[in-house]
Amino acid sequence: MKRVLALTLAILLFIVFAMAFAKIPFGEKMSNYPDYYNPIENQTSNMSLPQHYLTYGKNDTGATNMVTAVVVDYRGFDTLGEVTVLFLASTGVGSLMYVEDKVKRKVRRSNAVVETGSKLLFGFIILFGAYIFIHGHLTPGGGFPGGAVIASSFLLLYLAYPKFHAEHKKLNVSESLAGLTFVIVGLLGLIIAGYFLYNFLPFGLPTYLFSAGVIPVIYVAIGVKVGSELTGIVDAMMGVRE
Amino acid sequence: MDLFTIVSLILITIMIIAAIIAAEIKDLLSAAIASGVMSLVVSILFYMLQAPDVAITEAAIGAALSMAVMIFGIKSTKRWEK
Amino acid sequence: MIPYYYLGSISLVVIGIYIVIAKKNLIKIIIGLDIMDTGVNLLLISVGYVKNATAPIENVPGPYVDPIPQALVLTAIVIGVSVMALALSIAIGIYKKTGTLELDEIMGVEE
Amino acid sequence: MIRPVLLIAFPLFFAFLSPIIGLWSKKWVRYLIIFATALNATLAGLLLLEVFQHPVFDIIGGFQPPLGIVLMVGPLGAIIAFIINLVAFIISIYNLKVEKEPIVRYSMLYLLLVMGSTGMVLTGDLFNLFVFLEVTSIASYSLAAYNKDKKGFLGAMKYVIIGSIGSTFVLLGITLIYSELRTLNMLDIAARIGTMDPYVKIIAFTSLFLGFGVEAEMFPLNTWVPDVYDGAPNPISAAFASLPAKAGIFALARVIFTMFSFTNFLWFVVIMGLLTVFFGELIAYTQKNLKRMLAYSSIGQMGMIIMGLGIGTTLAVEGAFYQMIAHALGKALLFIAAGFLIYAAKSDKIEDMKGMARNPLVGIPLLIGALSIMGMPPFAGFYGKFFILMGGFSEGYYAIIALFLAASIVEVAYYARFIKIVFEKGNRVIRPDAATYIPLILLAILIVLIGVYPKPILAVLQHVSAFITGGA
Repeated sequence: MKRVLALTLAILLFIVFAMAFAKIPFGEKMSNYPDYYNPIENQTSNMSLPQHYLTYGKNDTGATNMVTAVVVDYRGFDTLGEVTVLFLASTGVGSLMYVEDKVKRKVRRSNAVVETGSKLLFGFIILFGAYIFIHGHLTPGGGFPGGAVIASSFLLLYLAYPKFHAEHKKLNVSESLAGLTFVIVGLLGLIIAGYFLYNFLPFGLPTYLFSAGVIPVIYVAIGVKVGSELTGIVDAMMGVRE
Repeated sequence: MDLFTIVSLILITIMIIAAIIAAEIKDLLSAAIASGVMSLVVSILFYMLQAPDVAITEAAIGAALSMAVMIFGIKSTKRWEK
Repeated sequence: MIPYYYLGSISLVVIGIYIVIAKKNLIKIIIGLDIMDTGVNLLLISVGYVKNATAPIENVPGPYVDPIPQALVLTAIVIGVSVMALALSIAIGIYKKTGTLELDEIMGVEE
Repeated sequence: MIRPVLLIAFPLFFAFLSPIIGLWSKKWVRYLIIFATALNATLAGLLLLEVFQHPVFDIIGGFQPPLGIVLMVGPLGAIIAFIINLVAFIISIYNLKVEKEPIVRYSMLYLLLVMGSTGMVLTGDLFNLFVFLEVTSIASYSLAAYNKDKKGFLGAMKYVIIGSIGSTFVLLGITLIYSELRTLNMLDIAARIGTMDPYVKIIAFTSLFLGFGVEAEMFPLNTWVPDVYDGAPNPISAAFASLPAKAGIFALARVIFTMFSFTNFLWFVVIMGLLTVFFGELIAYTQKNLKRMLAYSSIGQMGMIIMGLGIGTTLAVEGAFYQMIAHALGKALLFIAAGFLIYAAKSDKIEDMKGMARNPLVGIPLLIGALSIMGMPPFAGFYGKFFILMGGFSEGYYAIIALFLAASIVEVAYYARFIKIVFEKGNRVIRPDAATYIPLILLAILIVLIGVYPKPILAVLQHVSAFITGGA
């Protein structure tokens, strides 16, 4: 009965949304997009929002990867919120998985090949993660996937060494410091230029590593933060086993 | 039909089949893996739609890590759905 | 004619909603939420696609696709995984208290 | 000059700082949270004074909207932000009662819940609203399960499921709007909403309305409410009624009035509100568990607010906003009192609480709060209900007004029953400690103050309501 009801509802929703999206063209040229309107200056622009980003983005932010420019600079406030969401998730998982006395983990065995292999790989994976988030403003990638890669290196250690346990205090401190860096960079922008999260450092030459002002700084902070938070989540999840 | 359309159609079909498997299979571990496969296919679709940043993120976070977390969750609870 | 990308992603959303409503197993429901999220993300990216365009990175020649949906989806993916991890830890908590993950059985179990 | 962004930056700063301080002392973290919320409330108060002259736009990152994100604070947003932060400060004193570990994480989650709710009120960008909605709801999910018992976990699970469906709908609505208009700024959307395809517009509106309806406790998306309020720690139940719920309904108001200036669609909102009122009040009447009764009553009150927004005349909207303020204060008070009563009676059944409120430090605030929620004249709750009624009357919604009155009578009936029980002669009276009675007295003073001297708030609300409903 419940299945039939759910199926009917699902099909209904499908039709409703399919009809709505049928009116939206796929792969349309950007010149057909509507022009944006600035509500503060009360004037209509002569181009659409994405066109503005693509035309002036390099001058506005100094980044070559426009997605990064949007994520960290134009919509940096969203990213701050997103980092907060992940922080909340790791805090929440930690508080829900909290047990008063120390957890006894069942010691599993893994073989020597896995142990040696993961020892070798661990460093490389961390390096790769760091590469991804340091070059976020130049190439695809950035803080989030970089952090996830770093977390996956810890995941490997968890799988290879049954007794491995990331120290919570260190994780907490690194994620707090990274978060504080993000907020302080934002507040510095407010103090220096009058806008929160203003990109106050010099842009440098495009396509060089030290360019795009505060974007690499923020992306490194995000990378460290995401890495330690995801590790914390994995750790809390592993800690459940008794 | 050009190559883009054909490959897209194939991938979208795989994606939907993976989602339906994840919905209907009783073994939760297989369901989690099916949803991981779906995420992986979606990340290829992201790449085809010219969103490499999103593709990397989806592959690293959406497919790999969330599947790992899900599998830990299943391991500390029950594997079979009633 | 609705573009097939839209159809595919709306189907994902709808399959997710179906799982969440019809299934009684908590882990299954969480998988459903994950599928739902992925569907919306794909929808958002396909809305920003431009035919014969490339990724918005300066080194490659244009025309480029719309960068905004990509930025939004980056945020949405991270939010999705956060919600999923939290939901899983709540489900594990329920399992520890009641010994089951089936919604109709949980209601009958006393602590 | 107060920058609205500070209301978000400071809590974030303190939340990120508290794990480091927690390494030294857990007690310090709790005082830090009280300090942070007090600072926020002060800033919000100063912002309120400033916004009276002209609305404040805070451009973030130095990019003009819609390129960058902008915080958009009018008088109404400032009032709601102020009330949210003030109640958050008062509840943070009551938080000292929470003993359960891990207390540092609890404090961080609470602070970020406040931050998320404030952000939802201040932001002027649709996607940013979604992000803050998620911040608020993820903080709520973990706090709802914080007791780590079956009740708490089940409530939180329901909340996660419904909340995730809601946020998926919000994201679908955003996708539809973005794909037609290619913008995310609310004022930009409002300016060009007419160019949207009518069908797409209606679907986008419904999606956003349903999505934010989850936080606003709207029928039929409110089945999580009683379980969550019942299972959460006491301060958190109090906080839920006044922080995320108010932020959610403010977001709803933004969607209805700022973005889609729908006037031919308001009957839908009224019907949803009326259903919510009836669902809440009728079930509340049958409840024997105190916190569940208050939760259902909260649903009923939120329904009244939604109704007031939907009637759409200047007076009714004014009443709805006033009701929002009165409800935030009154429900926070009642939930804190409920926490004390449950602690004193060692049971959450109303019938076990005979005479538990006979200590004047609890009894008098409790009475004031209950009378205010019932809508009795000298207290804050009166004007809200009265204006909604008058607004509906002038629009000729006679049938709806009759039903509204019937629901109010039901509400008065069960609160009267509750009051009668807790003031009956019981066996013993327990003295509350300072962390309980200070918040109670502060909230009671505010309720009386706003009730007896409503002029300044009413003046602002009238101005704002006239502006957003387009009436004179």
